[in-house]
Amino acid sequence: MEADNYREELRLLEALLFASNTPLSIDDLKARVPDDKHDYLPALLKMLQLQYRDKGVNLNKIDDRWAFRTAPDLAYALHVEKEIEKKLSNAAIETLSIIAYHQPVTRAEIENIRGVATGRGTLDILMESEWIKMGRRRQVPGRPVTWITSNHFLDYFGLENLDDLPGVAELQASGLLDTRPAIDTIPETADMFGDDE
Amino acid sequence: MEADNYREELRLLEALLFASNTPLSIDDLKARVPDDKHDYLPALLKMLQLQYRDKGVNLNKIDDRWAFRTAPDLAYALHVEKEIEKKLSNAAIETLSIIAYHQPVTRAEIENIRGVATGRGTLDILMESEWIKMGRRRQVPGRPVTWITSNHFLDYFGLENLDDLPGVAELQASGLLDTRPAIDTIPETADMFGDDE
Amino acid sequence: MDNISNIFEEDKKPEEDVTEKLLLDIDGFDGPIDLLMNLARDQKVDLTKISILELANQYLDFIEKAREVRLELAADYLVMAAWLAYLKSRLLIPEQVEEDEPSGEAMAEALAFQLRRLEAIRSLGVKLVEQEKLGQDFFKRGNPEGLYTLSKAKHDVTLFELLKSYGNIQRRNDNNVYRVEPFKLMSMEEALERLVHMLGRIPSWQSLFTLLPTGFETSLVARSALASMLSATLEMAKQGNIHIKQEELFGDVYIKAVKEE
Repeated sequence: MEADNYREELRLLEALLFASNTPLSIDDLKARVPDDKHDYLPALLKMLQLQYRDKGVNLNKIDDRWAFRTAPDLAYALHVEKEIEKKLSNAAIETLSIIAYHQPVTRAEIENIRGVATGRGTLDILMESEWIKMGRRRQVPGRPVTWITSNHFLDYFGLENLDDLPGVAELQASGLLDTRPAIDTIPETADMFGDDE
Repeated sequence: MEADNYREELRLLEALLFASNTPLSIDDLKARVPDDKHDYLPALLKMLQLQYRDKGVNLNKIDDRWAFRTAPDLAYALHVEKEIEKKLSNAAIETLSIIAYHQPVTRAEIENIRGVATGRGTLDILMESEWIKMGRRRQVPGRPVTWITSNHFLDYFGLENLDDLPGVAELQASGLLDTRPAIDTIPETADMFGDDE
Repeated sequence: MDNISNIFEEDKKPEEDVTEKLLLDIDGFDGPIDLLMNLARDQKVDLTKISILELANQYLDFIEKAREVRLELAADYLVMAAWLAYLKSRLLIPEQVEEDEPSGEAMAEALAFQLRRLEAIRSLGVKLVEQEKLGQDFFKRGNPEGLYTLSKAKHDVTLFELLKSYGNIQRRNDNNVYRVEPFKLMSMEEALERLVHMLGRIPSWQSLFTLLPTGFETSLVARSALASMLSATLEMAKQGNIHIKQEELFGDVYIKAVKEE
């Protein structure tokens, strides 16, 4: 069979397959193709498939049905991703820091430490950025999942390992963690009438 | 330019235009085609149009947008149902034609040409079908809104642009494209040359 | 569709029937212009060669008959009749042209133009809806994959922000249950009580300093005790319970109980 001899039939199949909103079986096609072409349908479809093999659109056979689909290697262009620089929310930073210091930690525990409920979206954002991942389930009723930081987290923050994170005492020393109540800041001296300014 | 040298570009355009739900403008395509190909887009589209000219699916230019559409001569096999003629009233068809041929045109002008007041529903129906849309306001007292046809109108009626409207050249030549009011017997257009919208 | 094409093919009817048919159809007309179009077509001539005078006569005849038969005609039919009657008079007596009025010929031409223009639009409307139409004669892709733009957020945070944030949580939690440490300071009441308690055991003049409690943790507490004790002695002196003396500026303060006589 020569494709050139079946140009009209191929045009018709092209149009039918293009316009259909579902893949079409040979039987579906028979209803719209002249009777004397019915026997050629399988061969015509293969011809058409060949014609579109190297195009941006391919004729695919799925089960016994045929449909045009854009070539898989061009899928990237259909779904363009735009990266948008976004500031991480305070909630997300806090959650990440709690996971870093308290891991493995459940969501309930995170909420307890933060004192507010943690939206599902917050953990999603951290997962998406690949800073955290799920750890083992806690062996308690409900078997809640725990969260731990990833290797990417260490890379991203330039840490060799988790021990590199400054401890609470170090945080305090650097002024990042200032927990002293106000009255404690009055200077003390042992000498009752000493100059304690 | 040789089509063979641009196979990858043509494949990409094929895929994008096949995949899109709506006709795509050059600007739409630019977002998904490598920067160094942007200047070639018009030429590439023309190439692709030529490649599909005799196929069952054609690449149509609709105003400044492009879309694949089945070849009109295959309508006999694809026919679903005729509905538009039954649904559209004579008044609606007449009003649509006036807008198509005389655009931009105010409601008062439409009424003057038809010699009858335009029922509230007529413009609504045409708007709902997305064939017409509001154009700029006419810079005359009252600033009446003008009506123009949409890109969907061109797409729907298979027109590349307004010059493709049937009989547009003859209408132009006969001087009948003039929207000047003829006689002033229509109550709604009592002022012979005014727009009283 | 069929309706429209019929309108343009209607002019095969015998002339006698025209008015009667129009009378039956009057509700179906789209206003006086539409009626005029039908009458014009019944002149069986090209609209470009139409006799407006003849058309005016036909219209006026028709309106006459229509009113005889039954009809309360819509106002615009009567307005048109009046206008055509005027036009007719202008066409028949052409020389009476007033300055600011268009001539009969100009008015006739305007009407002819309107009829031709509407006729043209109507036939183009027919052609337009006979165009091949999307979704009926040609089709778009039935099941397009669609083009999407996913905006993927890229987040940025520094180690400093992370640590600062953890510090904030810690501080916030401490503040959540804020406990005020009890002050270990001597109150005035304590000082009074202490003084009253000791007073009976004070034989004579006694330095206030020797009466102060001992073992202070801080100088702050010691100073508060001194201040409270001094206030207490002043209070008791005011009540007449003790004598106070100070022998020099900044010298020791001495107290002595007032003996009951």
